[in-house]
Amino acid sequence: MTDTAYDAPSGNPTARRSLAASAAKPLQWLLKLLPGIVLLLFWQWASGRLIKEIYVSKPTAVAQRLYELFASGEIYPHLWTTGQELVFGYIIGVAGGVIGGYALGRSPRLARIFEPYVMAFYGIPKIALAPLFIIWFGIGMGSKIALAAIMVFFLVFYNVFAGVRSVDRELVNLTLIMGANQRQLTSHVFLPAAAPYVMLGMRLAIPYSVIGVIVGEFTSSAQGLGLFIHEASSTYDPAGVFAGIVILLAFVTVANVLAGRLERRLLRWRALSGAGPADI
Amino acid sequence: MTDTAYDAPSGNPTARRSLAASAAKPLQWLLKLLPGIVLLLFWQWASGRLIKEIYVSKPTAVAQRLYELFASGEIYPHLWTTGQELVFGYIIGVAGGVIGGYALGRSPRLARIFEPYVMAFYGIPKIALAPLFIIWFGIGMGSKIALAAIMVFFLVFYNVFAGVRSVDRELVNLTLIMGANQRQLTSHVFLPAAAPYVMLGMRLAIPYSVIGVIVGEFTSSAQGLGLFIHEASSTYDPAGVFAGIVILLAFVTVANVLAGRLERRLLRWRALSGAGPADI
Amino acid sequence: MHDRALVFDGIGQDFPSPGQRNKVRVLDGISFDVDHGKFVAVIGPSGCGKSTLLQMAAGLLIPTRGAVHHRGRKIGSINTEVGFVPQQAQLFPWKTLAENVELPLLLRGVAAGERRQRVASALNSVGLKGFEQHFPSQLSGGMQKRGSIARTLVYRPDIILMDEPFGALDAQTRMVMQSDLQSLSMEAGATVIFVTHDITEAVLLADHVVVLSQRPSRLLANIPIDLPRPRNMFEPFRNPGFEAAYDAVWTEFRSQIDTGRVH
Amino acid sequence: MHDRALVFDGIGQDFPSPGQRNKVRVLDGISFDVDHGKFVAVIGPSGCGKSTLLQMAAGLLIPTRGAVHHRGRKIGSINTEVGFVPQQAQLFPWKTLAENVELPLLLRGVAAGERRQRVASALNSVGLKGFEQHFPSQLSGGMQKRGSIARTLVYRPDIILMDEPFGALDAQTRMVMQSDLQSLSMEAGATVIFVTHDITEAVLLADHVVVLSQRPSRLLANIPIDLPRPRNMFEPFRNPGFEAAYDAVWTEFRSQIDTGRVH
Amino acid sequence: QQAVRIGLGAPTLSFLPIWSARALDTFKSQGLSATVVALPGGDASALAALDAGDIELAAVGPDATLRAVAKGQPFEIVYSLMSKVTLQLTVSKPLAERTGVKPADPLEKRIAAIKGGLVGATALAGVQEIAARWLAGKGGLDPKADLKVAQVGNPTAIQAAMEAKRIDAFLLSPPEGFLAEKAGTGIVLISLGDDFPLLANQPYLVLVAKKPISPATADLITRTAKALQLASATTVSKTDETAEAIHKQFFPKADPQAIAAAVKVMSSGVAGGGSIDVQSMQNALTFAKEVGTSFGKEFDAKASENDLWTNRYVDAAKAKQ
Ligand SMILES: Nc1ncnc2c1ncn2[C@@H]1O[C@H](COP(=O)(O)OP(=O)(O)OP(=O)(O)O)[C@@H](O)[C@H]1O
Ligand SMILES: Nc1ncnc2c1ncn2[C@@H]1O[C@H](COP(=O)(O)OP(=O)(O)OP(=O)(O)O)[C@@H](O)[C@H]1O
Ligand SMILES: [Mg+2]
Ligand SMILES: [Mg+2]
Repeated sequence: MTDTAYDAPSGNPTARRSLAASAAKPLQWLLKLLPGIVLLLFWQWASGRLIKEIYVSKPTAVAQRLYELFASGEIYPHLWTTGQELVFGYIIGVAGGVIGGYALGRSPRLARIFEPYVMAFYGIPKIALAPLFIIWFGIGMGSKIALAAIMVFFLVFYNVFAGVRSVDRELVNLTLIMGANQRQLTSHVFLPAAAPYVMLGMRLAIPYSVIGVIVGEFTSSAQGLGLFIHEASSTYDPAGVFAGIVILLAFVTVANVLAGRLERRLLRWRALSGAGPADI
Repeated sequence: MTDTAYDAPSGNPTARRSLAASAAKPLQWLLKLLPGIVLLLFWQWASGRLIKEIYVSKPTAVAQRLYELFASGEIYPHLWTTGQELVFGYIIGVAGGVIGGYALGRSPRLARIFEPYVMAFYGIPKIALAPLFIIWFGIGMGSKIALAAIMVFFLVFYNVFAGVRSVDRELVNLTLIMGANQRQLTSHVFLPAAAPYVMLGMRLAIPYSVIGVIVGEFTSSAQGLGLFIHEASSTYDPAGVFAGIVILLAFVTVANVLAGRLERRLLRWRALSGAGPADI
Repeated sequence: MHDRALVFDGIGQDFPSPGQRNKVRVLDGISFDVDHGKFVAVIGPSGCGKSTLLQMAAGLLIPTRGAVHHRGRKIGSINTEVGFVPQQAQLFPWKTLAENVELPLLLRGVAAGERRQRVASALNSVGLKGFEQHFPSQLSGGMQKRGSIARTLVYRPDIILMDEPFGALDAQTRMVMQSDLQSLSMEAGATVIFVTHDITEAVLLADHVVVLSQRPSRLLANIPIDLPRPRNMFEPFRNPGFEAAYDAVWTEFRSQIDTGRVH
Repeated sequence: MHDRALVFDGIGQDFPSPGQRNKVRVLDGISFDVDHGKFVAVIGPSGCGKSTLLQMAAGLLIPTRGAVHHRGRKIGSINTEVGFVPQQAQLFPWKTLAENVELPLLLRGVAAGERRQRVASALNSVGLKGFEQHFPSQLSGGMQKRGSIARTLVYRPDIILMDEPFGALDAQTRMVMQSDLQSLSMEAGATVIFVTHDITEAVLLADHVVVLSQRPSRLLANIPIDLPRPRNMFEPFRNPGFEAAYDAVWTEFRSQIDTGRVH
Repeated sequence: QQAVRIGLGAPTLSFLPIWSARALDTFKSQGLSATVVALPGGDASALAALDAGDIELAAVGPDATLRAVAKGQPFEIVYSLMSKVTLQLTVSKPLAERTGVKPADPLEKRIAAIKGGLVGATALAGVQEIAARWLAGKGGLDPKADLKVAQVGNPTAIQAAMEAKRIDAFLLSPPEGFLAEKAGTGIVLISLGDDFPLLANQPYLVLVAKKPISPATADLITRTAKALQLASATTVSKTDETAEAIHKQFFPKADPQAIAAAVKVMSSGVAGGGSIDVQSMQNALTFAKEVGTSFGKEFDAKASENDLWTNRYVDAAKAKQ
């Protein structure tokens, strides 16, 4: 989401870009990393001073623990389990959300009936339903995938729903006049027009798929990063807790970068409109 | 979200509306309630047949329990606590999200630097940090408000961010030429133009504020609906669990209806464009 | 009845008027026919309901009163047998110009090779060669409008509805495109209804000129133009009988000036 | 130098051309001055860069080469001393017509009472009385454009940039509005640059007509029009000397026809 | 009336003295009003709340306390809520049928039945898993290889998992075993505290306070201890009445028989009135060692008296009228 809409080719794009290419690139990277570095330094300093190390560990200890985990190979089975759960949960949730959101977005009648139920359903705290999940999906990967998929579904569903409803009616009509059938209308008009919303939903869903899986693993599991973090937390191993969290962050960040790439490609057309300085 | 965009005044609005007013209104309500009624009946039937009552209770028992809870007044302190947490968490989260999302949306430079951190921060499973939350925010309302506000913040932040970035650059420029200062630009162009996204974020945030509060109360609390549900679940009272859930659903549904009203008012202008039958 | 492509039968349209109780009456009992292969120009003051009328012919709007018939069938839903060039260009912003023009062919399942060739020739004929890869936001207003025209002409619909197609074009470009349109309709026998503000254009291109009045608009006149074809688009006054025809339309149109300064 | 409101000094603009290595050169070394209180019309073929030129004057685009000066200062950021009527009406879809027209007054802190009255008179003068509560999507194309004009004229900027303001209007409405614009500029001494495709309109309204060539466009001519004011907008050919002026512009403009069928 | 806030890791019946003290209202006689704060986040959360000063006493397991103390946290065990391990091994019906094991079989045979099985626990690395593996070791099985343990969530979830045949066994305190038997999904095979002397005398659940303990807090703790002792005494002498009171006030929707049975089984664990002795502490440490728990520091039962654990308040309470 970082450089789509507002990097419009303003006044002097050539000059700007060549400048950026030579000196500004590493500088930009530095700027991007700066807050992270400051945060790490602050953490290192504050740990043991502002707050006990037992609660927040400290970066050096976390790095050390991470090294141990990977060197000993202890973490790989957890990574593998959680990774699978994340990927499946995310894909199922996105697919369901796109289909559901699209269907209700296209049909106001269905929407009027079902939308309140979807919303209400999401108000249910899933942790209160842990026994049901276990009965239905077991204590293996199934229940985590289900939980992550549900979290993802909701966000994608609502974004697609809103996106489809925001599509310009006149373009739709024009396409119908040109002879489009429903399938063609979907692929040529509704999906591209709703793409900004769909992408937003998919991005919002990334951290929530992680949360879903981790909550699931906290409740029941035999393997996975959530379990690893939970164990570390109950055995007073703060470095382990934060090592686990760092790995999750890496997951999220990589997924976010990938989604950003996809978004920039799909929404290329938006980056071109307009010109001139409107940013603060 | 139910009847904004696509109830465009098509062909014969008068005829339609008068028809709707006479016979269709109660019919519509019936249609809306139908899935709920079917669900309840199925639940009642399935309980004890497909799945033990101890896991899912049954509607009649839940209704009975609800009556008890309100009649005895037992539930009011819980309601009051959770209600306050929800309201504060929601308001703080929305305010923070709007401000943050607006700032980063307006400034691509800041966005490029900070957006990845916001995303990464959200990948952190908050439950893994329960002890930290307790140390920082205590076991009272503070920690639940914080948790709910964080959940809400994220959703609102990203939606506002995307909304601001989707604003038509040409309209912005035009307003600047007319002599708008930044404040005026915000209130006359950016906020109304981003309103569909802002409303979407606010709606998505409703169930998540509930989830945040309940997760918080599940972690630590002396009072609140989450605690009530948790206690009911550990004192072998499934009807109590579902009674608590029903109350939460009522919260969500009422908030959703209110948000829907607000949305319909703010986005009235969108309902007017286009005409004709494009719905499936 | 057979040779009538479109019949407007006493159509009327009321729109809700915000802030007021009663509705705005836009069209009021307008009837006229459009024969097969004929060219009908619609002129009338701004806001009188010309676009509304075209929308009815395309099935985008069901008239409050009366009906539009297409080949004898009443139009009750979207009419996929017409081509529609809207007043605003309405290109798809997420498609490049070439993809925009290609879309109707794609929707009709035309083979890729033929598609490419037809798109190229359509873009060429509206003077947009070299801009295939541009997105609509990278085109000028007139270029967008030309793209929109190419998108409709490329699939050669029987009936073409055009809403001020040449309004945003300079005199030169406009003449060339008028001439092209005339050849197209003569060769392919296409029926064309087009809205314009330019009386010269209306007289030059049309077989009939429909003149609408101020809102609530009624049909002021339906004037046949009997100039021989092909007509010279580049020097209008060279066409024999042009001036008489022009004056006939202008007289009708002008009659509105009495109604008020600007309606 | 004092009486020069705007100076275009050798401006040039290159746009990136998708799918190709080299850029599209749109404007190529164009220089001309606009004196205070004068009326300059810009004509040129579709896509030659007229809108681009206006955007530069408004500070929305910084030229690749050359510069635009406003009262001797080089324009480097958004120019808030001009009024801009864009080619597409660009009304705010979330505001009613009245709120749209009121906005610039609101931004300038004009008192509520005066605001109401000025909005009413601006809407009246473009013939939109009675549509105050309509949202832009409920207005016809020409009405939107008129709303856009009203929104600019209502705050009486010193310099007015208009991009094809009357292109979407019928002959009657257009004449009335042309006449209004002439009075406004004569009374208030406003400087106006306007883009048009209509040579008659250019000659009727302007003190100077700037003629641009095909892309990459150069300045073909900057023709002074010395017809006495006020001019009769309703019967152009009644103005003494009109025909000669028209022919001068037309000859220049026409010279492009050799460059290709449609550029 | 003075308020005392007690944090509870999980509102299960194993914290019997707290339930009975509240049910019999013995806090009031000590001039106290007790607030129980639920901290389902687990012992770590409860201890964090104690550290933050949000509660005066945390009711947790001793290992969490020992781990925290090893990390330098200033905690002290001031009361033993349950002085024996109350866990019961419950196996699923299908497992029992498959192996043909019965509660009357010799211990070895009973333990051998769970070989290769999947045990459900509310938390991994918690006391349930540790006990399960220890038990396997005692029965001559390989504690690591012959047993799989999965985290399943709260007791209701574990019951659900057993019913859905997702797990073969669980180790939970009463009344879970009783409930499983009643539901016909499982059989109670071993009661750890009864079958192993080592487990019959050791602090299993304790009250922890944060040092330094001010005189005012000391008084508060003493009075709390007194209230708990009074309730415990009544629990032992009038088990059925106590169970009924607990049921009525806190578990009204539960099966009364289950509560009665659970209270009966666990009442022997509260007989000591909260006191800890060197032997019982040593038992706890031995148990920990046997199951391979490393606290990160060696504790000595005797030397750590009045540092890690103390009988000061229990004794003071006993002396009090
Ligand atoms: N959705 C709507 N709600 C209310 N009024 C509408 C709506 N759509 C159109 N109108 C009104 O209908 C009238 C005619 O509109 P239409 O677009 O047909 O005009 P037009 O003849 O095409 O004008 P122009 O030449 O300016 O394009 C206008 O007065 C407009 O205000
Ligand atoms: N963002 C952009 N990227 C690439 N090319 C652009 C961009 N904006 C404008 N152009 C090109 O600049 C040229 C001039 O555009 P401009 O809008 O100034 O034309 P114009 O003279 O106003 O034409 P018209 O009369 O059709 O409105 C066009 O060829 C267009 O393709
Ligand atoms: Mg129109
Ligand atoms: Mg232009």
